[in-house]
Amino acid sequence: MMFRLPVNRLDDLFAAVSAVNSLYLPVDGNDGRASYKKWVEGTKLSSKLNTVRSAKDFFFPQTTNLCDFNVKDKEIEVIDIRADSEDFVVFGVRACDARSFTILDKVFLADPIDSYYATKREHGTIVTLACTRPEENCFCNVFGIDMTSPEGDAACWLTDEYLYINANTGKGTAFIDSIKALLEECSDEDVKAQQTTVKEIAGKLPFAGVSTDYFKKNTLLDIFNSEKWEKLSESCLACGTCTFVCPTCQCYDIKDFNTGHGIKRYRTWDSCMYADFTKMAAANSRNTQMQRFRQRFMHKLVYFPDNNNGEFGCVGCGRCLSRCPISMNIIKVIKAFEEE
Amino acid sequence: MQEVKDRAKQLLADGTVNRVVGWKAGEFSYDITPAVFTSAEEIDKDFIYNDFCAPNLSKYLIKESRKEGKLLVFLKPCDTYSFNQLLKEHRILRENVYVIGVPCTGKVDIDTVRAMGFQGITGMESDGENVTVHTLYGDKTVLKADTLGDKCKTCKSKKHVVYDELIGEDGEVNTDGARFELVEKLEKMTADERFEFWRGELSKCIRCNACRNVCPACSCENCVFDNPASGIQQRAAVNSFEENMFHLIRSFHVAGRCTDCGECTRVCPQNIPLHLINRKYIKDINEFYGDFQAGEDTETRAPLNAYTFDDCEPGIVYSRGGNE
Amino acid sequence: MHNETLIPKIGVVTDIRQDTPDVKTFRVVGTDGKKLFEHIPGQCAMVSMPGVGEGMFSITSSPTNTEFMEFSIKKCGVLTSWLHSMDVGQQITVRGPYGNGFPVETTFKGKDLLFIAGGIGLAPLRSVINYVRDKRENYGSVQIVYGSRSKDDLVDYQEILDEWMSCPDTEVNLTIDREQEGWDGHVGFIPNYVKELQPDTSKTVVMCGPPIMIKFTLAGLKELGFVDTNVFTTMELRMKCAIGKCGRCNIGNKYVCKDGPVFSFDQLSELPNEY
Amino acid sequence: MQVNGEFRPLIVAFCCNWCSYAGADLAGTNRLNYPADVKIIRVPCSCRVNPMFVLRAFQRGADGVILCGCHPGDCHYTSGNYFTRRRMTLLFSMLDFMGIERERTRVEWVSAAEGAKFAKTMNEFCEAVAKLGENKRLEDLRCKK
Repeated sequence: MMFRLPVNRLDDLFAAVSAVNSLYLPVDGNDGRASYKKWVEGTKLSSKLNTVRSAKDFFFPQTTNLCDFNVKDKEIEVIDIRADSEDFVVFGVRACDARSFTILDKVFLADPIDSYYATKREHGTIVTLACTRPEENCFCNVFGIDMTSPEGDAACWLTDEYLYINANTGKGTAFIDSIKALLEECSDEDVKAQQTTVKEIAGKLPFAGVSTDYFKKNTLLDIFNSEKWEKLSESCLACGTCTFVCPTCQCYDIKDFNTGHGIKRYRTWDSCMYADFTKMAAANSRNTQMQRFRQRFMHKLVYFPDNNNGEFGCVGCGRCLSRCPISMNIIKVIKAFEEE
Repeated sequence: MQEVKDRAKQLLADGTVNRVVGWKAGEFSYDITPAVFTSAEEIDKDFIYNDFCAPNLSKYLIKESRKEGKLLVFLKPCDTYSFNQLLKEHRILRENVYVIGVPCTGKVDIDTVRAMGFQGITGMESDGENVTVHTLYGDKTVLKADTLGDKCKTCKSKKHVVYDELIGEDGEVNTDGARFELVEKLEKMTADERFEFWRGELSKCIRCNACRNVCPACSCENCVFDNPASGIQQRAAVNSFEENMFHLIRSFHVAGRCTDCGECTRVCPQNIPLHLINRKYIKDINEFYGDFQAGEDTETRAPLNAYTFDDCEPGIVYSRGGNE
Repeated sequence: MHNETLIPKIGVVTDIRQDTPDVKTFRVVGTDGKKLFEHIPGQCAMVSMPGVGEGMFSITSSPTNTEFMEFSIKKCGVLTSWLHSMDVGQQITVRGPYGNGFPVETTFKGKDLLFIAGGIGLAPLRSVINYVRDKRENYGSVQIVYGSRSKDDLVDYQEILDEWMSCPDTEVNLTIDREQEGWDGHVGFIPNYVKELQPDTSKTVVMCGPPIMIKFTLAGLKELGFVDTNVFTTMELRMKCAIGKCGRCNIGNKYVCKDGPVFSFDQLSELPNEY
Repeated sequence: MQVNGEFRPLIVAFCCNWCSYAGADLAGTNRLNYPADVKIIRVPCSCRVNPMFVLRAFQRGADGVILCGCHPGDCHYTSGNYFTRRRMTLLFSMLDFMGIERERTRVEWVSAAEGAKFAKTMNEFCEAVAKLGENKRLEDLRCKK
């Protein structure tokens, strides 16, 4: 059922949500880039297409404290520091990022469940926002994502006059119920009209026609052993930019920090692009940058699909395209293989 | 630029070099990737040199110059400083490199263009004065001067400090000091304001190491941030202290060696003005120990490797005035 | 709140045995004096000393041991050096069991088994060998080929002499790399020794050791007529989570921690050679 | 650190083995008072202190960090303290640039004969840092008790 709210009452909506739960939404920074911020009086929704960092931060933050230890002489005490999360709402998530949660769920909610992620997922409501002005870097449609009807608990469409909202899940319905006083029921005509217009733009995007067939048709070993990796990875700087801005990159490291009065075990994002990612005391299974570069793309385009009924580990958000220091990215990799 | 391409093909053909380190065109006109070319066909197909070729190729030479045979590299004026600095540190084998200096009138920065409000940029063309931006939502022409990245807005020099041959006219060193304007502005702030400013900027850091890995001065085989025993091994910064620590230590390690090529700021995915930290060191070194430009030559001792008996005392920081 | 496998249990080291100059075997129980958890032969556990590190080690004791678990650990890095320096009574943290383990109740059942181990490679096989020994009636003949640099480097040498050699229908072939005083057994590298022994090709092979040994022994076995599906090994790569989420121990689309560490060679032949 | 409801700063003093550490010793044998807030770390030369030491001290809870070395010209290793001088000038200037209170860092040259100077320096420095209060800008919350 479609509901709507006049655009000039957006602040009332945010205030109403914030009164109950923490509300996070994309906000423009002073450098003209968007990032998720907690809503407070006066916060304005970003006009940018997407945030530099993805929405995975809410569920899989850059660092998580796993547990603490007290070590005294020969004895160890394990302290479970996990606390229940507060309920929160993330507003303005785009279709690509919304899909990334399906992919992250397949990793973190697979047995054994990652309780840190699961707790956040249970307490977070994702309210998505359909795209109206996609960027040249967008290629979510390559992975079958419809930017005009995003997933998430509830989906929104923003037009010049109204914000339209429709629930996709029970959580979404509960969200709409909580703000029902501000909404009016309406038809979905305007939304349909917007979808038609945007779909037309989406169809003309530079990467709209990119095919991923090569990765479906060829075997893991053929792709792995391809000579193309050498050339593609040639100028890779081995930084972790692509992995850290990626909404589906989920590799992590676990480390201990000695605070002087105890040990904190925490996990942080890690990147397969780093030389010591696979370094062991005696050997390293991925010694060259080519191998590490290959790992990242093989994971997204081959390994993950192989383990998940063909679903690719990429959502086409375009972040790595715009952020890679040397402009090497998944589209260039896909295209290099498709050339054959 | 046809002249650059032709010369590259010529040197390949006559056997002077066996490969060319240059820039490769991407999907759009502005997503340039550094690349190695080994044949005339590859050069014809992908080689590009234009107002969008910002990447500094010097650092690649650490690895490339150790491979078989001589290579050709194209360096912009500011890249030659990095090249010289790396020579000074014995990181590049000079005899394996043929350097052609190429002129530069400033590089267009895609992030600057995006910040101007352009969305869906599918291409850009520059005639040296104006830049035409093609987008999904229409085309527009803007002044090139407005589209430059931070590193080019306050260009330090248009003079090549090292080369085997030059294409085009050599330029002049820029001495107007404009590159320190922002640093001075920060210095005039109160300590609280400065703290807020840097906290705001550094809290954005995702510790991707792009600044470090692109930096020609960061050429250590094994970085302190990769050393498990240092306690600050790479990975995401856990808190504000680690964010500060990473950038303080990294900038200190390159102090006196940083040529101010500005790559750190260009590549930062979070748009942190990292070059300001380096420029502060450069400005301090100039003020305390006399003007010094890293990479200007290969002989002068680096300021942190040298001293005089009458250097200023650290107390100068307190007595220098400025706001507390 | 969900259970969290990343939060470890506390184990107490009740006995430390110096097996070779650089291998020690640690006996571990829970703080209540009982075994920490049950496992399948070939499975692993994450052993850690908070503040030092955490690492994946195969559980070398057999599941049939109801009292404690054992880990045979070679000193080679930061964590293992620390573990080697500790005394009895020290607490450590343990979480697990992880991995698939050997198919002792399915594929191996009723089969003649050939174990081939080199150096510390015996550690993961020890739990299977002892398991088979304790349930002797379920399996056919057992042949163990074990080699090491020297006599002193043979892990669990005493157990081999006392228990394995006296087990019914069990043949133990030991070898060391070069001549040594007081050694009258076979001298030579494992790949050649296996070829010399001419084992029956109907046997199911379980192999573990340094990569170079695996490579040549496998080639030798193939020459003799063994097929990939009948040869099993257990792998090791850098691990952090041990549950297939942290993303580093993969060989192709398989995670060693979750889908392994036990693989048959026909499985490995379909995976990239990146280990 | 709060002691009896009053803030007492934690001061880390890196003292060179040859001059300042002996100076501190002399201050002690002469029964000159300086605050117990000062924790001395002996280093072979003030030049041994790299920027990481200073930051680490702050991370671990220091409210002020002071380096003491031989007077310029008197370095046991001829020139160590000249390098210290340049390094610390630049580092402290940078800390100031980042908005870290400049009174939290100091370099002082103290010879083995200057017990009185050592005590006076520490008294002054402690007082200055005490006025600033707790180090908040370079703190690592994990290390707080």
